[in-house]
Amino acid sequence: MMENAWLIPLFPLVSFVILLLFGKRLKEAGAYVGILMTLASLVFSILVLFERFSEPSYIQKFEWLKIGDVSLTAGFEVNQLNALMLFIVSLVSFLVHTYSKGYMHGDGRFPVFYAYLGLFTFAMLGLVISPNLLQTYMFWELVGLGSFLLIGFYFYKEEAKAAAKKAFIMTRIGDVGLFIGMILLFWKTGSFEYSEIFSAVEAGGISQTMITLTAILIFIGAVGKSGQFPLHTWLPDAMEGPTPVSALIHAATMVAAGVYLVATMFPLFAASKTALLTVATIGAFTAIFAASIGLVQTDIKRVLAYSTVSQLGYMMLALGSAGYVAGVFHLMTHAFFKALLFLAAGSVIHAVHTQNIEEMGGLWKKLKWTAPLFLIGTLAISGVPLLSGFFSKDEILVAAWEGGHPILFVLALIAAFMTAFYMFRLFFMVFTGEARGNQNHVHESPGSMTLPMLVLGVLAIISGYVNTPWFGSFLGDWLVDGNEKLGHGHMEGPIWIMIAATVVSLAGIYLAWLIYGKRSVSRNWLSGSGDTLHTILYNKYYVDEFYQMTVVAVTKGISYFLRFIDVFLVGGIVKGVVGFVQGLGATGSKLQNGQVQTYAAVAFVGLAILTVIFALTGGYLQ
Amino acid sequence: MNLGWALTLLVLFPLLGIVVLAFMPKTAEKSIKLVGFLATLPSLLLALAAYLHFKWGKDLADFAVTHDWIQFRGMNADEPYFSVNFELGLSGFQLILVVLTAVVATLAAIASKYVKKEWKGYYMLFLLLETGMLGVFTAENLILFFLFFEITLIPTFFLIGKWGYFEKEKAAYSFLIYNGLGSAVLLIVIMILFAKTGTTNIEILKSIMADPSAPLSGDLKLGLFIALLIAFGVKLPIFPLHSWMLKVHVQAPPAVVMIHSGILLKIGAYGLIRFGLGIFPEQFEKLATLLAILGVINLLYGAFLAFIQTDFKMVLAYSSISHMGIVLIGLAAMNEAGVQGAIFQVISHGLISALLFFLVGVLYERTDTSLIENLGGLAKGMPIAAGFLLAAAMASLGLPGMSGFVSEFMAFLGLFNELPWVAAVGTLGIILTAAYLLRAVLGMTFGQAHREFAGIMDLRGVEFIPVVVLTFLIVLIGVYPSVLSAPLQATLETIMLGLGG
Amino acid sequence: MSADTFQSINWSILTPEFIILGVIAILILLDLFMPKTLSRKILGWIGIAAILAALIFTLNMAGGPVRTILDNTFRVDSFAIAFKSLLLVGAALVMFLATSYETKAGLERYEAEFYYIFLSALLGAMVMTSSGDLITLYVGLELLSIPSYILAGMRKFDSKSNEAAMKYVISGGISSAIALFGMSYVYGIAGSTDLIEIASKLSMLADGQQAYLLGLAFLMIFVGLAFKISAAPFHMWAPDVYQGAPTPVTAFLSVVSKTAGFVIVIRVLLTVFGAAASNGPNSMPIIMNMQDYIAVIAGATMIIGNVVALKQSDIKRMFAYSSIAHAGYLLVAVTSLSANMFYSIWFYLLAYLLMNLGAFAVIQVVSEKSGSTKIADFAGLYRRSPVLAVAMGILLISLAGFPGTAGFIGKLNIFAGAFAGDPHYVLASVMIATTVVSYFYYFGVMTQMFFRPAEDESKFNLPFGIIIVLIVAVAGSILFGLMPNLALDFMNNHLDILNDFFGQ
Amino acid sequence: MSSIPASAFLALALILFCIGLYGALTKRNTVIVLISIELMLNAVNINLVTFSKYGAAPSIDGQVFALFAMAVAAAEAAVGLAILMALYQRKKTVHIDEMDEMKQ
Repeated sequence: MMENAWLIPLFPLVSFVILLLFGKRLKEAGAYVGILMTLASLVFSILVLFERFSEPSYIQKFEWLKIGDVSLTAGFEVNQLNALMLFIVSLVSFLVHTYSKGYMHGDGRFPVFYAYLGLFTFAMLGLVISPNLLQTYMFWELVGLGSFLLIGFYFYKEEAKAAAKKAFIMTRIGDVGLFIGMILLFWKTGSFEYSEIFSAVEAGGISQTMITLTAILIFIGAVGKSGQFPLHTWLPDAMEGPTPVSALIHAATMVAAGVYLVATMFPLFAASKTALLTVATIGAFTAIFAASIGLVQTDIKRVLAYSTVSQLGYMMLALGSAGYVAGVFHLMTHAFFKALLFLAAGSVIHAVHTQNIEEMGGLWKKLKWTAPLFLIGTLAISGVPLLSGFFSKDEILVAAWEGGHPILFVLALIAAFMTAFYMFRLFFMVFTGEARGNQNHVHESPGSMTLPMLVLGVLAIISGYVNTPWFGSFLGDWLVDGNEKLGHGHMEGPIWIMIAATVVSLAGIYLAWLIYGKRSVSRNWLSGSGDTLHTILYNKYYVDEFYQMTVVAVTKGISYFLRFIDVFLVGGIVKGVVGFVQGLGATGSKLQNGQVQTYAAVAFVGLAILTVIFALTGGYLQ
Repeated sequence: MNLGWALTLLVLFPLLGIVVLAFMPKTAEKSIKLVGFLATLPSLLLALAAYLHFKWGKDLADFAVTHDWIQFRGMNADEPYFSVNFELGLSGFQLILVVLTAVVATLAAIASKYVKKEWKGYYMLFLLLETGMLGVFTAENLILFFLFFEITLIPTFFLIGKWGYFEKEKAAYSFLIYNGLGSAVLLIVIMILFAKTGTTNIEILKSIMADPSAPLSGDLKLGLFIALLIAFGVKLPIFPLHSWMLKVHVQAPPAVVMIHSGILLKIGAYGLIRFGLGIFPEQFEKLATLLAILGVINLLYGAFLAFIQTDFKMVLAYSSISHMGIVLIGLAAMNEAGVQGAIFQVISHGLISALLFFLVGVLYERTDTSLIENLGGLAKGMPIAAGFLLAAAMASLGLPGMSGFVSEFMAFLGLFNELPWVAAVGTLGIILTAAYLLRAVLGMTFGQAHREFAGIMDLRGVEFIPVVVLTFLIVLIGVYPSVLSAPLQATLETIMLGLGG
Repeated sequence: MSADTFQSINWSILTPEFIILGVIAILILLDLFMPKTLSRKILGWIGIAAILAALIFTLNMAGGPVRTILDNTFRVDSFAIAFKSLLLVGAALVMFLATSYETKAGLERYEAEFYYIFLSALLGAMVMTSSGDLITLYVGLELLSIPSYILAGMRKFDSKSNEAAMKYVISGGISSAIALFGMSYVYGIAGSTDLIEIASKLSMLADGQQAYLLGLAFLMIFVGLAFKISAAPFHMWAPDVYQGAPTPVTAFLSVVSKTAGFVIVIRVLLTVFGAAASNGPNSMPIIMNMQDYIAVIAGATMIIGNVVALKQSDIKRMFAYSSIAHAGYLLVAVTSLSANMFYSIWFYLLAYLLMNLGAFAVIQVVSEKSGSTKIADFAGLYRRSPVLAVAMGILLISLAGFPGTAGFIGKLNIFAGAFAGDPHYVLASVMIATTVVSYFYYFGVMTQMFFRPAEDESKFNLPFGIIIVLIVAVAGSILFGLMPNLALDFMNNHLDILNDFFGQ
Repeated sequence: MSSIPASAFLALALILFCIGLYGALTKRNTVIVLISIELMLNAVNINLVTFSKYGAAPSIDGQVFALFAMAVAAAEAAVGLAILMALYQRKKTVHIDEMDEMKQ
């Protein structure tokens, strides 16, 4: 089966092509093409995953491009991480395809949406089976394209246009880091193949500085894709896309690609302490940074988006603390519960036609399926014991502690508290209390939307059990099998960590309940709207404004300066030369005054000058 | 097997079209356009046949053709005559350029359907231009190269000056004078080489130059190379010799810009590679750092300026400058990756800019504007055109899976090995490219519609041919770059041999 | 001179000159006795026939040995044949132009006069090519000049024409005096007027003082002759005279007269100064030392011609400056003094002859129609007469020196010479830079013809003579541009000019 | 006879030539200009005849040359005057500085 893994990405590609060519004729029936094709991918992925449990990794490649004597290859590889990712991606993609059939119903560009989804899924699946850095990079960019297209799906909205543009450019900044890192690695190791890079790193042929440099450059790529600080600003804006897209791309799969990349390149990172520390620090900082913003946002999707950024920071923290398994584990659980949350949020939006949580409230009764599923997701992400998020978060905290980063550990803990708080704030505001907006036409979503949520809900609960302190660390052991450098399958940590995690998450929930559920505490007790802290958080620490004032302004400034040069200097020189020639012509023309005696005089003067020169130089110009 | 006749025919076939057109009544618009289009086909078919010939493992040397042409009297009384032969030939590099030329020319002939007046003159000049371009890429000696090079100048002047937009005459003059200066410098180089060595055959010159006992001093060679750099720098164009091409891009009719941006600019790159790298490898090496810096300047300068343009054509014009910077970057690397990247960029940009300008033509035809703000929200009215526009922009900004990426990647790959810091600065261009292209393209296609697009047709009929063919080729090269790299192997090996390693 | 000596002289080598001379006499007589009402066109055709006959006889002599008569005052060598053929071809084409010239200023009354005065000028030019003596050279020169003065003033009732003639006479007189003054020193030092003898005497010159004097003489001769080829600093008459003279005469001045000018420049400079020792017997010839002076003049000529041409609004004045510029290009070939110099000059003159006469044919047609010689009169020519416009376009392209035309091959030849041996980088660069400048004004005419709308849409009737000239000019420009060896081989195979000068 | 050195004749010729040139370049009357040109040519003739007698290699050629020069000069003057006549009929002036209809 594994030798046919290359088919997995091809199915969605076929869907993309079919829908692009025949979308107009298929109309909404196009959804079936997409669903069927992703189902095929899912089935293949599951088969590959199960085969990989028992068989060794499989890699196959062929020559793609020859540069002199070096031949660059393309191909595919199935190892533990790839197989797992294949499964996650194709599963979430399949579910989102299904879900979208209901959600996008009635949209005029329905087939286009499915086509884009197909393209994205193709790219994402291609990314995870790439056997080398170059191919990874190529698909890396393609997923960016898919994301860009889907964010800008409502192209006629100015916000969507701006968001799409921003997403593309911000991630591209990161991509350039990856690009440079990749090329530097190539010249140091002579290959783009992961295996060869790692063996070269291991062999010690590369200086420590170069390892750190390349690792950090590659990490910059991950920062861009995974919305880590300081390149995080595009991700919340990306919520302008249709909600299923947010679930698929900006929660479960693409944004996790950064984590996946660091995980894939882990042996390189592991070789440099500095690089690891950088990853961990950025991750932890992002986790708390984004979480704090999430506390005050009022757009349901934006809260989720900041939560995503924060959770991705968690994963980075895990990887940076050498918690390979923890990172990947959280990636998986997060994919499920965050996709669930988004789909549920989409269902809510579908029902009430607004994204502002201030206008919601009291939906628990009206959305019989959505509300409980949303609660499951909220519990999972908050790290309430026995749900998936609890286990994976615990792993991360252990990794951070064991990795010797007490400060980062504390940060992570605070972030966990905040997460629980803002998620339940969201939950309470949306589903409990009085209806604050017009809810006349609210109705539960159709089955095609609730069923995928159901599947994810189940997974959000159970997926944590593949790697627990109690029932064995199956996932971890499998992931690191055959490669000790990735660390242990499960980290033994002090039990108080688990207790602490539970306590902070419950505390967060309790506080949220006090404020938004029971309303016994004023919403403004710490910092109300209009207060400095609130304003800063609400405006996301003014990072966007800061960029606008610095990077964008500088770029524009340089542009206008160069235009000045272009017009006045380059153009001026040209005008000067032309003017000089013209002036010469005018002078010559003026000399032609019609007086024949002048003409002869000129000739005579010419002769005289030549003669004088001849006389002075003793005869010859030498 | 000697196929020299085929190559000669390939180059001269468009002239046959001119003859046919000469006998047609000048009011027969439809049939003139048809004949103009058909006349480009034989060359295209022959070019494709030549590619297949190579694909099937046969020798490209089969296409070489040599005839006696001009015998000059020797410079000194006792010297024999100097011969300039009519020599055409194909190497892998030339082959792909010929194919590119034939393809773009045929597509531009289709795009010429928007020409509103004096079709007869237009197509005659157009076909003359095609012969010139095909000749440039197949000429095996410098004089013949120069002949064809200048032949491209005159029809282009008229095509711009007569069928262009508002400031067409100014643009035509700008084109003529800059390129005239460029070719003048080139002529000096050619004639000095000719006078010193008695030959203009490129291959022979290469071997003469490689010979240390050649009758040229190092300083002279360096001077000649710098002159060559200026000559082709005008064409490419290299900052600060670029201002003419902005005017041309904006003022010329779209079909001509397709040719101009797609092929004529590439003559500069071709010349730098074939003559600069080929004949003056040592001098090239000496100036490699300078070239790399120039390349980065081009790349960033074009990108920054493209960022603030209001006219989409200007964006594309500066983008061409920027992209030609990548050619320089690749060449300056002077290793396999870099040079191959540069050549890829030549082809890739040829296809992409042809596509973009065709779309510009389509838009202009329907909306009478190419100002970004006037076109906002175009995707609503013309979704297919907008889609292709976006695809072309993506190709241009180097999205993997399309040709732009492969070339950009290889060029940078090459330079990072030689001058990592310069290359690192250059990568800034990758970001800027994305920024200005998205700004422009999204500004045109996305967002609120600023105008009624009712009654405006989307792409239709034959308009699909150029768009689809070009997109296909762009994707083909992006996905399967071996279609280009295979014919290039031999060329690259020769160049690397010349560089001594 | 006894009858025997008279008969022993090989008069046959004078056949072409005799034909022209005879026809001049016949034309004068015919004009005298023909009824006044009869058109004089027929006389023009007779003239053309005579020129063609002379051409055939001249070409027939190609390939033979050097023949001289009358004490070497008249010689038929390869040089003479080569340039005489050029003159005859040019003259024939000018005659075609003249037969089609119908001006309102009333030339018809003097039409016959025009033909035989023109032929006299031609005769002078022919004599110049064959002279082996300073005296014949001078007489030939003046035989060319004096009828030219009259031709320029042919339109007797046109004040511009008169003024042109007057300016021409005065400039011409001063220039020939200067040149003659220089020649007199040459005679003084060498003691002979026979060029060959001068050469052999001067090559043994031992006195540095005399060499110095010869240098001065060189400058005087060169500047004096610069008048004939309209090179700086004696170029300023050209625009005024070209503008005022009737168009066929302008064509004649710019082509035939200039060719003759180069003939004499080359003859005198190369024979005399190419042999004269600069510093003791068998040392470097003076001309090698004077190369830089020629270069300066060549450079100045090219710059002035091309740059001032930019500012012209009158097509004939513009062509005057263009013709100055072309003289500059030709002087580059003279400067280089390379072995291919004769070939390049000859070929360039051939190309120049074709393209310039063709252009003047178009100018004549257009200006006759519009009654003025403004460049703006060419506006919309493409609409009015595509054939004329395209022909003019090709000729302009040739003048600008684009490949595929004879003008390019001509420049190529000159370049090759300039870079051979001791290379003249600066001069060649000036040449090429000014060539680019010339694009401005040549393409300015193109702009008018092809881009601008016409003010009056009337069509043209092309007279037979014009058609002939255009066909010859356009076909020749392209043919010699693509296959220059058609002409070069004629030189290579039949004529060995080098031998004429350096063979002894 | 030989008491006068050759250089004196040459100097005379040179002076004459310069006078002629000066006249040709400065006089307003066209007739005087034409006469000045004749002066220049006569200066040449003096040179030629001097060289013919006292030159480095005296020969008769110089005198022959002078004769030709005189004849030609006469013809030239005749043509010049004829043209001047025609011009005078048009413009009613012989001032050379008024002949500037064509310029620039």
